[in-house]
Amino acid sequence: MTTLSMAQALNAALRDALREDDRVLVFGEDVGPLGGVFRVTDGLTKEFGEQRCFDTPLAEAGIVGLAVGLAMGGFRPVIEMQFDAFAYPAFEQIASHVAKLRNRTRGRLSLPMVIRIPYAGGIGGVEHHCDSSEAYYAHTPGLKVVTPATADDAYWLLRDAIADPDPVVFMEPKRLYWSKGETSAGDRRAAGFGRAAVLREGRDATLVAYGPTVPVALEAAEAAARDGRDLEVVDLRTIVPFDDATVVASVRKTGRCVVIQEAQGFAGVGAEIAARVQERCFHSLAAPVLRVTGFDIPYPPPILEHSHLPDADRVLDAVDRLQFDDEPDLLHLAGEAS
Amino acid sequence: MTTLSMAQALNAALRDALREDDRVLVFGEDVGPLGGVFRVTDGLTKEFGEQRCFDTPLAEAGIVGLAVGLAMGGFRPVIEMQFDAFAYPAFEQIASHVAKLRNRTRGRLSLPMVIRIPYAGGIGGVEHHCDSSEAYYAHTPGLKVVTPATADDAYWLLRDAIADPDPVVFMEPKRLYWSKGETSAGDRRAAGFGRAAVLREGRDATLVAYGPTVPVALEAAEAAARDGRDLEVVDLRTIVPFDDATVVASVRKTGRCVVIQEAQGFAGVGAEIAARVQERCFHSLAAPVLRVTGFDIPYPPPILEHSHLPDADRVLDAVDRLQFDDEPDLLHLAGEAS
Amino acid sequence: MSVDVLLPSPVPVRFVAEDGTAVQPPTGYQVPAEERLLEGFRRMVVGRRFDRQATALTKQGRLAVYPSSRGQEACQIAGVLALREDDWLFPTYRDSVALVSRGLDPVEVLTLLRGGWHCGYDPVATRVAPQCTPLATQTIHAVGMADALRRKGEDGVVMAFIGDGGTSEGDFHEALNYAAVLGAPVVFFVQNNKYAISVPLAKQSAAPALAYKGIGYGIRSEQVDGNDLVAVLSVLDAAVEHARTGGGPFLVEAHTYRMDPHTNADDATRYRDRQEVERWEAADPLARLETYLRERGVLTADAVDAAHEAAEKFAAQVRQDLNADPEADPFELFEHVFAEATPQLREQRALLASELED
Amino acid sequence: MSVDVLLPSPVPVRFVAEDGTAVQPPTGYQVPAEERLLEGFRRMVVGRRFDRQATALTKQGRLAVYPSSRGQEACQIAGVLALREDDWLFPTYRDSVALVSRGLDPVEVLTLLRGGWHCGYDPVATRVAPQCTPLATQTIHAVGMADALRRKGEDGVVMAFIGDGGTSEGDFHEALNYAAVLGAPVVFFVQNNKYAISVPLAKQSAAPALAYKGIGYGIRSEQVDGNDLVAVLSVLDAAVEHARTGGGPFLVEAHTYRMDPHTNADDATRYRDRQEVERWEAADPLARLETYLRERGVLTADAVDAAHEAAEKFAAQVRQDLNADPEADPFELFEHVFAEATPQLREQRALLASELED
Ligand SMILES: Cc1ncc(C[n+]2csc(CCOP(=O)(O)OP(=O)(O)O)c2C)c(N)n1
Ligand SMILES: Cc1ncc(C[n+]2csc(CCOP(=O)(O)OP(=O)(O)O)c2C)c(N)n1
Ligand SMILES: [Mg+2]
Ligand SMILES: [Mg+2]
Repeated sequence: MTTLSMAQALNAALRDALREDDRVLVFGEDVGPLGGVFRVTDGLTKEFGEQRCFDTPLAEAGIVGLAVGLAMGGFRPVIEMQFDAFAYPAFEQIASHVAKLRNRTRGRLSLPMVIRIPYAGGIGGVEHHCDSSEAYYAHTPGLKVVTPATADDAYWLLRDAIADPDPVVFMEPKRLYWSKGETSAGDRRAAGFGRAAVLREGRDATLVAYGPTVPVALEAAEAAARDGRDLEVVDLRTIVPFDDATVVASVRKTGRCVVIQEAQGFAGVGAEIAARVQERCFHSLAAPVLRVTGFDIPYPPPILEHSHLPDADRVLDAVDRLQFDDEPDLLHLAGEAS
Repeated sequence: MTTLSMAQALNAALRDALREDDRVLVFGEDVGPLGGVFRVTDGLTKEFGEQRCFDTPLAEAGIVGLAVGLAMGGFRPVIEMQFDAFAYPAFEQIASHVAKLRNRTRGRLSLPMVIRIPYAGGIGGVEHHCDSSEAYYAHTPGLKVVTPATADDAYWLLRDAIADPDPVVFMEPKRLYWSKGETSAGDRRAAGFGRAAVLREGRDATLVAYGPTVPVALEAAEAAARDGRDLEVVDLRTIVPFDDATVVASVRKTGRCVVIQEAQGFAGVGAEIAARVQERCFHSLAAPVLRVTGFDIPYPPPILEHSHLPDADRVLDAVDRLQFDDEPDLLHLAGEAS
Repeated sequence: MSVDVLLPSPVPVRFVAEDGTAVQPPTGYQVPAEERLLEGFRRMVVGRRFDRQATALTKQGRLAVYPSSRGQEACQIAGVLALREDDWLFPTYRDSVALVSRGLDPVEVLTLLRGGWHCGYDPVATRVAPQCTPLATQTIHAVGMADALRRKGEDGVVMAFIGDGGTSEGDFHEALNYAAVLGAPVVFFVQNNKYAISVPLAKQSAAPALAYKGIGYGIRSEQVDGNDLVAVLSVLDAAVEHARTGGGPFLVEAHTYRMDPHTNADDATRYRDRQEVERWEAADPLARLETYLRERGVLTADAVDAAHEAAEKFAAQVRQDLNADPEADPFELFEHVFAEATPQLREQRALLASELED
Repeated sequence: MSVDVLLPSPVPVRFVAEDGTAVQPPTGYQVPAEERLLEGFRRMVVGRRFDRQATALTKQGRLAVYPSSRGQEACQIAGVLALREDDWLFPTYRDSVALVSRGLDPVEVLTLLRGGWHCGYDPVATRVAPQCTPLATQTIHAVGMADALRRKGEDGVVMAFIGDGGTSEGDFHEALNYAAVLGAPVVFFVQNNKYAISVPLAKQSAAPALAYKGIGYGIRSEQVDGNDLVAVLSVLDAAVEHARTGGGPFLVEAHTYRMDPHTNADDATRYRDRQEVERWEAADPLARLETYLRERGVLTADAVDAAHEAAEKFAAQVRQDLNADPEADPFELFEHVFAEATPQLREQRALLASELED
């Protein structure tokens, strides 16, 4: 066990993968000598040479398309999109090829590749640098979508992603890059893709979160505990495949659920979670599944991002509305706002 | 009142808009002399000349970006993406510029433009020609997302879209292009954006549908009526803005709800509807809100599309699971499938 | 690199005039061996017959859609003849004739177009990527594959087919640039058939010729008369050789013409007149090659007959093989999304199973 | 169009050598009027001072981030001088100096970079599009705006700024092609400062020069010494005139150098060495112009002093104006999504209101 920041854990995962498998290639914009704008690829070109970790010309469809061709040719590309919104130029390549190549070829071609995307906000970034774009990928059949919330998960989920026979969109919550945690690199861990983690057990309600909102959920649970409310916190870890079993077991136990996501709410992953939970736990639910999300607005300028981002207070407000007191209060949702 | 196919109604809407407002421009791939691959722009170049309706070079980001510049310069572009999946190359332009320009400029620039996208399947189209891509746009703040299910709505919603001060993604269900209906063109109709339509009243359960699944919902409701079950059918018409009032009123009345969408289910618009309905109608619901959707697979080849597409039988199966009989049957959802 | 060496010939390279007589080609290009030209002729005959058969099958409802390449046979066949078996080919939807000529099973080639499971052939076994519909996207994959071959120490070359319209897409630009920067052994082969569905070249590009795009990436380029098999093959031979021997990518533009509508579903009378099409009949690549080879005494009347006979047999076989409906197991829907189906896909499979039981 | 006329000069156009002496420019280019060169000098002095001030403000936490254009002043200022007030400019994040030089309020220009509301100025009033971060995307908007001007019968021109890295994006390709096919009055101005963050030009492109991209679209193009204001202005004058008089688009590549790191947050020592930067110090555009103008007796020592004084005043004002924190009303979050907020946005506004009441 060593203590690493999430960025360092990711770096270690790339390093170990490059070392263990010659077919692994790392490329993208500024991932070479610079080591990436977040230093996730720091030192890799130096250690493995320009053939294994290299800078590409500045074109995201090009990066993804090159990876498709290399994967068809037997390599395992791990590519970086520099920021969330800068993966959009590659959207056609991702949606029409990365997600579909196995399917189009009736399984004859598999596409083991990882698209790393630093995403979401909370770091004072200017426009186009803070999008939460996970729902676009999660809605696209053929993509696995993964997002770690701890350094240890960052390491292992990235290793699993690289080892996976299918394409993985690996979403890295930017604001957690510098948060440190114990990492078991080397010492193989159990949970792989499709397994959520119960980070905190509780009886009164379940908070479901992923990526950047996991620490928010934990903070809310701490605060609630001080008020005598016992919240369970589930970290999805992988959005696709989705771990129904863990989420359903938790909500059936607690009878209440708040889903927390940083992205704008409409038709986001949180909507899916809420829909699934009420489908599967209807008779256990004492209150509607509530969602705490970013607003349905373009990501705001830095001076206003704190008003946009779901924080522990907003989560606790939602928990308060879970009708613990037999006084339904859906007014703010159901009525026309002034 | 005249009887038109949906394609003809759209053509009439474009023609009337071009006639009434010099700022309206129509362009895209093959929309000129050919009249579009679905003939929606038939005859427009002939009537209005190459300056008003024209073919562009083959590049979708180019089409959208050109429209952005023209709209900034005072025009009202109505552009066509030839097929759903061929709008993906323009995704960055749509998500980072079309959706955000008003916001980025603090309201100083508005972007009145319409992106027409023939979408969804059911017409035996080969791969990449049948995607249901509405959720990508609906999840993107700053875009209005509209999808007609009748010829009359096609006419009026397109007129409204062109008149709207904000960008509208106008999704045209391909398989309804040839379905005919009475059209009140000229004779101004009431309901505009953000108003769903109750196409059929019923007491026992609400079917919520939009675009290509509206006829499926109506067919299911007919069939159910023969079995003595009285279903209400709500056609969203606009996905964004969403008409909570109509949907909520219906479900509070019926106490049961099935959402029907053709797109793959995960994190789709149907998830949003289910999440909203249970948030707002929790105490009226006698059963979970169920979803009937396409499977979470890339759009299948024509020979298999009938197995993928939600049909009236699949809808009726879901209605049957709405626990009318006090015997909850969530097994197929909750358990591990074999 | 010197600028001049990157520019294409100012007029398309040509070895054979429209009337079949030989003309002086630019220096630096060789006449391909007679045996290859004869082989090219035979394949063009079969290719055209196959194409006609496929169009006929759409009328009988046996194919959902077919984009004909009639008139483009010199390009389709030369592209295949220029490649070795271990080279890769990245085709578009319009390149079925090339695929059939490469030896792929016609039924497998036509699987996509008859509504069967997307790509019907095995891309790895055939070294042919799936026929690509989203325009220009395959050109970047071709670069990646070329880079993969180079990395593995193979001396294979990748040829990416693309149409004139496709060159307007951003992906084509990115592919050219990546290929040049990586020095990847890839040949970009533009079949400029003058139309992108209904959009004529003049609305597609204002370039003196599409081949002039090469220099902006530092890529050598050439333009060639695409209805002259001798010239196309000669130029592609040079391009492939350039790529194979470490010279990096090469861009070839072949000037040709789509004689038929975009697909059987298209109505070409809406956007071009009969006279234009007739003008191009005179430039027919097959008649031209036949005259050329016969006048040089290389091709006999018997050999021509034999070629047509072979073509008829081929077409008859295709007709017969496509007589059966494509089969399809609905549960296969869930098989190829991931290597292993997710729990959600297993549930959805179970739902479909319950429906099918009813 | 003849091919030769589309090709750029084989070496960058230059009027003034690095040591400030005049050299013979290629035929066809005029030395701009002295008054404009003097104006250019004054603006470069102010621009550089502003740039230095902005970088300093990042250290004081007054700006979140600042991408310096030190070393690129000849490009930034010539770009602005070549335009009329009613022309449009489509800048990138690196072009703050150009915007300030065009007369925009520095506080408004820096709004984005200090974390305030995205674009701080009024694009319509200033005829300057929002500074664009997603690379190359603005070049297509510029084409649309140019087409809009043409349609309205105005004789305005649009200038789109872009970096060397940005030229690799597909959107740049599509913009060039659309401009050429539409004959739109737009000048594409590439500031080739040799780096895209850490990626040097050699990894970005294998072209003999980026200006060679023009011919592939049928666009006239030129390359110019980007650290020679006289040359940049002369070439841009010609390009703007070409576009304004109906000649269609024009592509100009200016060879320059980014003296500072990509932004204050970047560590340039990771990817380039001090010697390289020092070599470029010798090519400094401001010193060069000063020598040139002084040796020709156009610029006096007093005028130089006056320019620096004006620059200090300007910088002091910027410093002062940025002393206050940007203001922000959280409810504005919901104002600019649509012209009229949807019911959902009104609900979300109410939720925020209830939170702020707590
Ligand atoms: C990205 C994309 N946009 C649009 C289409 C629709 N489409 C199919 S073929 C075609 C024309 C292509 O023309 P060209 O590249 O010249 O090839 P050709 O069909 O002439 O062989 C178009 C617009 C597509 N397949 N992909
Ligand atoms: C589409 C897109 N991809 C990536 C980025 C991240 N990024 C910002 S600036 C930059 C380098 C740009 O280089 P260049 O075009 O040469 O302009 P310069 O910064 O040198 O002025 C990169 C990669 C971006 N802003 N947009
Ligand atoms: Mg073509
Ligand atoms: Mg640069």
